[in-house]
Amino acid sequence: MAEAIISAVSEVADKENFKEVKSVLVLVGELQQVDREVLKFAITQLRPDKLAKTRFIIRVVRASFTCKACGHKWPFRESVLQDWVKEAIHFVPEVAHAYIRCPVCGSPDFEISGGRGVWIAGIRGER
Amino acid sequence: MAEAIISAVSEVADKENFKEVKSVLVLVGELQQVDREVLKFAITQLRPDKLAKTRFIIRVVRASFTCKACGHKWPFRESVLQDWVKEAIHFVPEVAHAYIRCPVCGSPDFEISGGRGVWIAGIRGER
Amino acid sequence: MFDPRISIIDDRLSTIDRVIAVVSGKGGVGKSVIASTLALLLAKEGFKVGLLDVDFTSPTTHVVLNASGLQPIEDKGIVPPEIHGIKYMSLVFYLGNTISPLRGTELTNILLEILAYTCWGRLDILIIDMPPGISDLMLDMLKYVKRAGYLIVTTPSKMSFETVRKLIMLLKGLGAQIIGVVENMLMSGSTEYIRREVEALRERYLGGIHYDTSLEESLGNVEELLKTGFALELKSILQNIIM
Amino acid sequence: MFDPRISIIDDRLSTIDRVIAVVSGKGGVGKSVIASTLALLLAKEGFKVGLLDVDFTSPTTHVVLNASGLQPIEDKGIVPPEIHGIKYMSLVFYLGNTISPLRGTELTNILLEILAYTCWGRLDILIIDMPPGISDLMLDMLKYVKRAGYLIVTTPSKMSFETVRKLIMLLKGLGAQIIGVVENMLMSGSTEYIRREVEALRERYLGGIHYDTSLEESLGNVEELLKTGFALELKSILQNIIM
Ligand SMILES: Nc1ncnc2c1ncn2[C@@H]1O[C@H](COP(=O)(O)OP(=O)(O)O)[C@@H](O)[C@H]1O
Ligand SMILES: Nc1ncnc2c1ncn2[C@@H]1O[C@H](COP(=O)(O)OP(=O)(O)O)[C@@H](O)[C@H]1O
Ligand SMILES: [Mg+2]
Ligand SMILES: [Mg+2]
Ligand SMILES: [Mg+2]
Ligand SMILES: [Mg+2]
Ligand code: NI
Ligand code: NI
Ligand SMILES: [Zn+2]
Ligand SMILES: [Zn+2]
Repeated sequence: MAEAIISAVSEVADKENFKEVKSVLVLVGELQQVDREVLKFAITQLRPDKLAKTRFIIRVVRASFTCKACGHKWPFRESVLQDWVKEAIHFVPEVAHAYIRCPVCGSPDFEISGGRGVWIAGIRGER
Repeated sequence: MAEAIISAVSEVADKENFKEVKSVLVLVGELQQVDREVLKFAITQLRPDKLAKTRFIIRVVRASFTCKACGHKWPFRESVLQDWVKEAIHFVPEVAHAYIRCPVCGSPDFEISGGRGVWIAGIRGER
Repeated sequence: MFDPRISIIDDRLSTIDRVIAVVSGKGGVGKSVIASTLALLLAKEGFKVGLLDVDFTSPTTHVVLNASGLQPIEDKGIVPPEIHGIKYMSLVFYLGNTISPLRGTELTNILLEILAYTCWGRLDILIIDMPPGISDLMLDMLKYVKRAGYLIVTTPSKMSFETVRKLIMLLKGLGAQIIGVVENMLMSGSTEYIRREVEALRERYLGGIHYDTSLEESLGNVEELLKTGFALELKSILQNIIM
Repeated sequence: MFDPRISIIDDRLSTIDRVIAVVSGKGGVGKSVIASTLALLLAKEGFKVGLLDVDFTSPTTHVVLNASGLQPIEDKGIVPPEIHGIKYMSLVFYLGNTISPLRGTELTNILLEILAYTCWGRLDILIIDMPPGISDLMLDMLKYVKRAGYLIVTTPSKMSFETVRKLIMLLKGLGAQIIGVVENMLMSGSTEYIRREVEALRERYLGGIHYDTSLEESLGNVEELLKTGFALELKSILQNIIM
């Protein structure tokens, strides 16, 4: 994941002709179950010289589901899940559809309405 | 289509406990190729007593496409299409994917980013 | 924002006594030939029947019925054309021979459009031919056509039942009405494998249909099709269940 | 907002010499047995080969390979487990026997996730087993894996070729690389119908594979599978093309 972030930031920096990238805001979905410190460390290890001074701000976005069958919204509570299920959802959040059902109507037809994926929400730099 | 609108408006009016529905704003996608006057007339003919005094405002929303392969956006120009294709798109706008390609990259993988469907964008009433 | 199509679907379907979706999850098991032939058999028995092909990216029922060149009529909605006594609706009417690759959100839109604007009139039975996969259209059927009963098709293969089992579990979990399971394309003797698996899931095994070498040639020729062993076996299986 | 997965996909696939997607549009034509058996044949010939099952709602290659109980390892990404000399990746590792109905937007997300985080290492060939239908995953392959070559599978049936023709037209229109068409499940003699149709589209007819009654029993037993007439015919068809 750290590679993906660095490669995306470098790409944007090139496109925007940044001499220096000041800071990057990274949003990480809770379902990704990434440890912020570990991710920060990985980025520090892997970044090229060009990003040596960049500040990486990492924010975790809470996960929630919205049922497409009945409209009910509910938050993700990983405490109820078994370890191997957590592990699976950690890798591909969409497999939640195999293990979680809407608490109101029982449907597996829900949307992961937040808390999935990694997004670069902002890049500030100097030209 | 007029039936669908009336049935939806009646449903909302009941839910909201409206004594009287003042006005309804209906957005009609250009791809629907509905004649505004014809639709207005059909609504007038079909509406139940409860909606006798309601003003129906009908607005046509211009159609545009966004390519998912290359990101290009372009407007719908029906003039280039044959009559039977227009007729088909009139019934189900999605069949545009069979006849239209992105003018930049040739992909059929575009989104109808506006101009499809009928939406009730607002209902004003008195309780 | 409020989509008026959704509130009209129940209305549109209210003149139909029974809705039967032919499903599998798996492709190539015979859903489309079974759905089409079932519609033909019902029409011949005097039922008022409709057939809706919902496999929008790869429709095939028009090949079975030889229904090219048909066109629906627009009159306060869409009136499906009649062929061999069946009210028939397919996206092919609007696609011709071109390809329409469609994403899931688009498939949902098309389904809503067709359900909201097709005027079936009085029908005893509407047969819906479903696409393979357990994706948007399956979820949309469960959401928008709650009344549907599901006729499940499998082949004798474990590859096929691997997917069918999952579909059955999904339908059961949601309390959908399962009519039963048809085992299609039996080669020589039945292995009893599918019957046992279906009964273990506490669903109804309806019977088997043999692989019929004369079926392929009869596609598009309805008279011939109804004379095949395939059609006769399908009829005897569903005689007391649907007809 | 910018999705970092997309910019890493080319990187991840850069250690792979050739990507081959087994497609049809139609279901049940043998895509999954062909994709799995091709991977086995290549591994036996000494190629470094990977197999990715992209039929996320109804995966089946694990049945052919008897690959239950495998688990990938997480190490700066996902390292696919090896089975019968194949680096193998399937959503089944995370689903077990449960069902995961998934909408198109979710299928896209899963594909991106797997392409961005799977570490294949050095491979001669990556085989991708595609789902039926011409929907999200087909469009996503065209969008995100531009290098893929397409191996198209059909049966001798016009029902099947009805869909395959449309897929070929789509791929041609986009300038995608078409390896050729395999005709699977020939019953007795070939009808020449498919060969003629394929050549009329100016694509390559690669050859036919007969219906093999011993195939079903061999599924899950790799030694037996490689001895079937099915595997031998597949090998002789693809010998000079892929191997
Ligand atoms: N009982 C049978 N005997 C012979 N061929 C069959 C039989 N059932 C189906 N087929 C053939 O199998 C292929 C797949 O059938 P189809 O109805 O298209 O499946 P699906 O709709 O499930 O994808 C077609 O070529 C069809 O003619
Ligand atoms: N040449 C063949 N002879 C006999 N059975 C076959 C042959 N090819 C495929 N099959 C069987 O047909 C069914 C469908 O094959 P599968 O690979 O699952 O198709 P797809 O992936 O295209 O849906 C399986 O039961 C498979 O074992
Ligand atoms: Mg992940
Ligand atoms: Mg319309
Ligand atoms: Mg079908
Ligand atoms: Mg398959
Ligand atoms: Ni991780
Ligand atoms: Ni109209
Ligand atoms: Zn719900
Ligand atoms: Zn484009």
